[in-house]
Amino acid sequence: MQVNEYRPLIVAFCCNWCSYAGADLAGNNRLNYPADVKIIRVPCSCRVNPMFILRAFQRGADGVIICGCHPGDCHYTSGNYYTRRRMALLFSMLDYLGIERERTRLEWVSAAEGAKFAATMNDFAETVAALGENKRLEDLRCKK
Amino acid sequence: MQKITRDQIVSKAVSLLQDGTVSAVLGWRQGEFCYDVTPSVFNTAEDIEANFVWNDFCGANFSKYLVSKTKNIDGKLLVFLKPCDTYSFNQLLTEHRFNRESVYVVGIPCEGMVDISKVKAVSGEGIVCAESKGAGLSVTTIYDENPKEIPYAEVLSERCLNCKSKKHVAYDELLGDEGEVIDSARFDEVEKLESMTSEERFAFWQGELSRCIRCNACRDVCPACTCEKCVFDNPNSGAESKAPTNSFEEQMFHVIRAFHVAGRCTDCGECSRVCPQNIPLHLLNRKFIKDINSFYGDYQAGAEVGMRAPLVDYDLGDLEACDVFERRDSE
Amino acid sequence: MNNRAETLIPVLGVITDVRIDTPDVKTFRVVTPDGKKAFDHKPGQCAMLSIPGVGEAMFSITSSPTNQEYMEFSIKKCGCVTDWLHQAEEGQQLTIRGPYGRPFPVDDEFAGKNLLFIAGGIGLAPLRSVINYCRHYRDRYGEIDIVYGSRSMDDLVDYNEIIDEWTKDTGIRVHLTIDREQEGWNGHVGFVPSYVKELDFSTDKTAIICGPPIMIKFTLDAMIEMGFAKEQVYTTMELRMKCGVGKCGRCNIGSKYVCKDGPVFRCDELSELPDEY
Amino acid sequence: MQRIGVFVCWCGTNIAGTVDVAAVSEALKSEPGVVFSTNYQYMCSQAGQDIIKDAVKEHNLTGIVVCSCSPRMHEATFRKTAAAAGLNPYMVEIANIREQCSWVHKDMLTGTEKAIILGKAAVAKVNLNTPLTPGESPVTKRALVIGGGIAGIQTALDIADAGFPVDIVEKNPTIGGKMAQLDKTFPTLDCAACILTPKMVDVAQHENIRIFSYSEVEEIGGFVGNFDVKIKKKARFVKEDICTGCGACVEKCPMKKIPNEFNLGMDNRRAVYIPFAQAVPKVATIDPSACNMLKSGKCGICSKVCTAGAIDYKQKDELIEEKYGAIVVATGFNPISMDKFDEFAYNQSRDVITSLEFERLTNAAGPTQGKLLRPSDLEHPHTIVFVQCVGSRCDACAEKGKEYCSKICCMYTAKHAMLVRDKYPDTEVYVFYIDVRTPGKNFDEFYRRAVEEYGVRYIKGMVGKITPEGDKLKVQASDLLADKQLHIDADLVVLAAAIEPDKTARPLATMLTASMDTNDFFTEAHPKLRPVESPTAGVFLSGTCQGPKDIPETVSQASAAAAKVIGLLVKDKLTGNPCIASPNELMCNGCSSCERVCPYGAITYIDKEFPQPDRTVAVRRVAQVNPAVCQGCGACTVACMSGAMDLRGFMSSQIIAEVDAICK
Amino acid sequence: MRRISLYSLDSLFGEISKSMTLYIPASDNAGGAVYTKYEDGVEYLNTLNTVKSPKNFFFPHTEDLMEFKLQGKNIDILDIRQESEDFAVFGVRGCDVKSFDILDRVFLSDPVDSYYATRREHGVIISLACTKPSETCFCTTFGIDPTEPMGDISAWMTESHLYLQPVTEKGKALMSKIEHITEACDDSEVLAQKDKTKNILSKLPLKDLSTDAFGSGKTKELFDSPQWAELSQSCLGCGTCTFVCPTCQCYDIKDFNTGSGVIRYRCWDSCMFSEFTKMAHGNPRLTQTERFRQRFMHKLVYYPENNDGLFSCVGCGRCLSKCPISMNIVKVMKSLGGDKNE
Repeated sequence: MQVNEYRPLIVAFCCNWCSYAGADLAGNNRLNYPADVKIIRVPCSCRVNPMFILRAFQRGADGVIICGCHPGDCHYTSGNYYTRRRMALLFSMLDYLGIERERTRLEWVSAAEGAKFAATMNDFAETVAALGENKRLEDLRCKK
Repeated sequence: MQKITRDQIVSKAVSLLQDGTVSAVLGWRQGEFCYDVTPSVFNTAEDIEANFVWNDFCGANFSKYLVSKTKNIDGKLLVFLKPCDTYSFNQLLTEHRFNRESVYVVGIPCEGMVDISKVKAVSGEGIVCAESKGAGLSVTTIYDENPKEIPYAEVLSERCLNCKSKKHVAYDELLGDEGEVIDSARFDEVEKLESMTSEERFAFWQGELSRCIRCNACRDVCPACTCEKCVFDNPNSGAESKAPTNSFEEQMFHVIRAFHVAGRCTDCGECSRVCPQNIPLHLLNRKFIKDINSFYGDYQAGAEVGMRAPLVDYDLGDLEACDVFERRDSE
Repeated sequence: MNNRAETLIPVLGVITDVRIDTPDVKTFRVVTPDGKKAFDHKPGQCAMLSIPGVGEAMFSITSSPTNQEYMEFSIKKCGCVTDWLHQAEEGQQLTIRGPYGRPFPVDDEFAGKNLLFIAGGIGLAPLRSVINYCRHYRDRYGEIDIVYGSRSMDDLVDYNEIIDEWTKDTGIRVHLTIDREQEGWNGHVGFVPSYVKELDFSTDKTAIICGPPIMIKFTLDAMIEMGFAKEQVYTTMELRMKCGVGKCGRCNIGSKYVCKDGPVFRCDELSELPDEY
Repeated sequence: MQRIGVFVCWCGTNIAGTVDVAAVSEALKSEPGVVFSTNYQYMCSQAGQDIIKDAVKEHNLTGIVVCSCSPRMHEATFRKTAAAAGLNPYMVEIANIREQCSWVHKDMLTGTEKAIILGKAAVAKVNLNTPLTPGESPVTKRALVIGGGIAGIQTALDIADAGFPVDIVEKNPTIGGKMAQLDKTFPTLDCAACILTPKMVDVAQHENIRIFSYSEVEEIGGFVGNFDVKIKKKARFVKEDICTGCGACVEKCPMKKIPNEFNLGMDNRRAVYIPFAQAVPKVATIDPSACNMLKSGKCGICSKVCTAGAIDYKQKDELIEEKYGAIVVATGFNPISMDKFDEFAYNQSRDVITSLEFERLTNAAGPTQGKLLRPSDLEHPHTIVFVQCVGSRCDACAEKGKEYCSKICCMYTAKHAMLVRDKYPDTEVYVFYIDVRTPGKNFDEFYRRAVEEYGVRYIKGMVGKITPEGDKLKVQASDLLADKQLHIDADLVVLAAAIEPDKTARPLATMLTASMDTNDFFTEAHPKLRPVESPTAGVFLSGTCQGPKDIPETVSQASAAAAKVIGLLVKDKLTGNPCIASPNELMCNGCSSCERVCPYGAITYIDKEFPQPDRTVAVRRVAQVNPAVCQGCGACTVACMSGAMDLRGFMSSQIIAEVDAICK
Repeated sequence: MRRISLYSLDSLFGEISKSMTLYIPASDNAGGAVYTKYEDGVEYLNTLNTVKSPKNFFFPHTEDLMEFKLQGKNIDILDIRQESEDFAVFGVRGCDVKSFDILDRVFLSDPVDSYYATRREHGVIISLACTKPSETCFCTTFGIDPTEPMGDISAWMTESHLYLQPVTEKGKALMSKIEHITEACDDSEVLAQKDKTKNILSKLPLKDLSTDAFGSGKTKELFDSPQWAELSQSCLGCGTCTFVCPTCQCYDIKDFNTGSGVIRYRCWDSCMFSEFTKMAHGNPRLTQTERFRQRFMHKLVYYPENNDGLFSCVGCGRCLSKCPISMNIVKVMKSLGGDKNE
């Protein structure tokens, strides 16, 4: 058994109405995904300020994923549409700065998609793990 | 090389001041050297006639000053706006940052402004005179009394070489002829960066941003940065930062700032002009502008008053975040 | 590691007692972890207290230098650090460095003089150190008058000590006042400056004023009117401080740094300084 | 700093099976703010809740972290527990260590490690929690229905029947709307007037209903439960309360050549008119643009013949101000203009008509008294071509027509075709269609009857061009199934024009701050779950203003909207969600970004005075959030550049604290 | 005095960097110069002034002061300083050399700032005389002779040689280490070059700028001048002038929570920033005019008052070329200096 196997740190922002419920459903169905994923509940994906994402990277997160209701299904009708624009531009900008584009992701997961939630997290965790540690956007002072 | 002369502007300012249309004039004041020009409020005709200057170094965008200078003004403030400045002007009006009624705008055409550091790169230090002569600047230094003629193409600032518009989008009165929106090559540099590998881009930005000294000049000059309290000054914002502690902080500052002005930035180029470290900050803003144009359709902030900025708008059929790179790679 | 005395690195302190003075003022007793006084100080001097991660702030040391066991700080809740301190409990550690600033000239100019202390609100905190010092060396000074005013009865800091100790000392007269009438208060009602005029002190006294800037200004005006010279009046000031040693550049009034050249100023010195406060 | 109690639940073995609960409660003990930490088998049980209550008292707790199942499961439970112990219920945070930890991770070590981190995040958040109290606002127990068509009528009746006063605002002189213009209704073929007019009478006679006909909504302020509405009652120059509707004035009016809107201009009315016999209110209206007396002061006949003395040429527009608790939008639809469809020769030939015109043409009260005569020469048409999807389901780039399906055309065309074939079996009837869509009760049967029993010739294909030639209309079309071009000489062509929201909808939406889609249909609060509510609280949607609908659908949505309104009006007070946005005025720029992203119109601006650094006072525009309207999505918090806007319960500082705790 | 051929400049740098880290001006790839650690491939850039002043070597833009570890109610204070290593800085102009004197009077006066002091002790300054001053230069106003640049070792660069003259013990020690690659020489060429430079100095546009109106005791006269409002009216309140200034020394102390501890660090601050003097209950300098005045009053009056008349400006001209709105100390001095600067 490898003791110091690298495990990525992944922060997942999930909207309360769809994706958080989707994550709960994944739990109800006992669908495994890595414990690297830590979920933060927000009322709507549009509550996720790009600053939160940068903050997570600063503090040593290796990947950040935002999950919200599918377009058209937002509990607040239009929140996820704003999220979609904000994240499209932010992700593009991070890539432009030379941050690996695979470290950020936006996914639509409904309350019924427990399986999709687990699959998404498995895939994302694997992708991020393959990239290794986030070195380009970390704050050296926060290094443990 | 400016098409409009100082005399035309001065006489316009003096007559508007004397006929009571305006009570003060925001303009450029001559400094120590031929190239140093300070934005200034003029209250008397004598002052204007003596110290008002209009030359190839009048790059400062006055729009932002209107936020503070119109606060306690009796009557109207006269402001001279170059075409690019008028976009900032409209954007500020869209955001209700000052009262249109307290400003009298005279649009003035602009043939591009000179970047003095580019001049010095050619002429060397010790400039005593830099005058417009034909298609270039005639520069004299302490070390060389024979004027050196430098073509404008070599010394115009980057933003002027890539001028996006010679058209005024706001004015009460126009001096000279109206120009056109220009199909500029301003995104070429962005595209060049985009075509690099991720590692190359990272190295590029590390190199550029590591020079940042967090003087905040880019923010403080930016017409889109007129927040009552900036997040970087607010200990409770989660983004407060004051000094470049390591590479992350500078990136954080510039990314957040670029994001905050995304969709509101008119690409006036003041950030890059004032940066004491010559960081090409406009390349961040232009990236957002280019992306917005490509993802959501062409959008020029400040083209009209009251436009809905792309980040406070949406379309049901918007591009998915995961398709962003596909879109770009296919371009 | 060199052995220079470190100016910016603090030592540890522990809060051993928290006393609630008024609704927004608490007094904290601080010692080092081994139970000693962190350092010696003179009346009127300050110390930098900090909670790592919250911030560092300058406070005047309210206890008398004659107290060799601990230091006390009376702190009004009005910002990050003070908010945090106000919810701290006994046993909480903090960091402390100092002493900083020029003290009151208790051993020279004040010696043998009749003293008049005038304080408003939390302004009593820096004076308490001097008052108790003078009470300790009672024979070195002449008459002592203390005028102390506050918004209300509940806002009088150290009320118990004033009543139980100061008023009982011989040769000390305490004059209390509150801004507005209040049930249960049968003392004087009115603002400090006018009360000072009312009391009509003889001008042979050396006065020490501390309180909100507006109160200092009006009291000083009143005293000049009464015939006091500026040279007879001392006050202590507060500005934003970071380093405490006159280097970080923010607490200056003209060429004087409050943290180093103050916080105690004689009023004639102050009037030499530009009106920036 | 808070005094936080941490309560780790075993959930039997559900959590304790993969998470070392004792280790979790032990690890969280040393987190900042935590003064008490314990674990228990079932925290949600009475005994578990008692542990919490006791701990609150014993340790003087100010905040609670429960590490348990999903907050979607028991957040409400533990909030009640906290409230019972005297704590503000919003001082509780749940760390979800079951659904999002023990159930998805198998290994005890990783499970425990993650549970601790999730617990730390919850502790970090609670440290910044503040007590929240939901706001309350009173409810005005009166509803406003905008639009007096069948949707508005049904909604108004249902609300009124429940005992609440309702006002209907109708821009036309009578209520009834489009349905009043219809002849028969599919699929039952009962006469529209027969089923509608009794309802109109009910409305007129209902003690809880007031009708403001010939009126428009001028201004809307306020918010759910407390709308302030200004209604402009246009001058009709007839005293409504006196006019008996006898029609004497109409008969004598010399201005006879005014196109009759009710019959879509296919015949004429007088300058003073009653739109139709069953109009409600049945009072005359003088058309000021046609009346000689009003235009030049010469005439006055109607005044002379009116025995009741109801004519009042001096009448002025009247502004009525009223308060409402709820507003129902029932502004309906119109067929789109055929101007852009030159290929169908609508503007060239009077014999090319729209389906609604066809309705009037076959209606006994219509211009031809119900005889099917073509408009140009009043001859009986022998060949009729119906064209479906005119302006519906258009290509987005076609720059004319609509992208959506208008939904009702297939069925009414089948109805028209069937009726023609029934009454005039000698008539050839062609229907050109893209698809025939008949999802509805008895709809497909109806369509099949048209084809099978009545011999209507349905041709799958589009009509390319219609050219008037002599008294014929040359119809060029393609038959897609037979793959051939067709040429038909028709006597009458009927276009199934697409329907679009009424033009008044857009300005109304602006007044209501209700959102619309790109087609100007009102957006519903949730397309599946809240289809009759607008995202703007207190605004409800009835009928085709929300999307194309047939009559039964409209009526059921109208009743549904009424039910929602009643549900709102029975409340004396509205209790808001305390987790709402709130702006820090000192930092607000007044830039309007937040207002622009708010789906509920909860944000408005006021000019407020602020002392300036230079000791002057400046007036600045700052945002205000209406707590009764805000739903707490947080879109505004990110749109706000300065960070002035924050969301209670999910403050930026709280989320950042969670991020930091997780990334520690 | 010793000299070395300019062709051998690299061997000189190589030799110095054998015993200590050496920093030389090099291109910052953006048209400016920056002190760069000398190693293979780093090319010396003969520039007038670096964008950032060399004060960074002794008073870094940011430096960690200490770290705290928190556990419950307990705190651990850790001194996280690394022992400073010796270093040398080459090519410091006379004005910047003078700035160290100005900073020393702040940081080395009682109580000594040990962070600064340690770095100062470990640093060797090899100055370089100016030959091509710019129109923005006015060091002579403050009595600085740019042809006699001082430092630990003074240096002059002619067209063929670099001349070195040790000034301090530290300088002598370093000189001895490079003695074998330098040759002894007389100062005739240096003198010739000084004359040439002085001739240029006499042609500089700001050569007549006078400090007569300023200095100790001028507070009352200058503080309430109406000119401040006009001078500061377009000031953006940014920190460019402060951060390029070799003598500005204001700093802030801030805490940064790393998640595993709290780092207390010091960073440059600017009296031009609106937050600079902000307290929980107010701000004594509310307007940009007051903040602007503070900066120049400090340089021209307060500092001299506390430091034997020494001005806190060395005339390096950085703020003249970098201010976004071209407002600077020269304009202030001319405006407030009245007749003396007309």
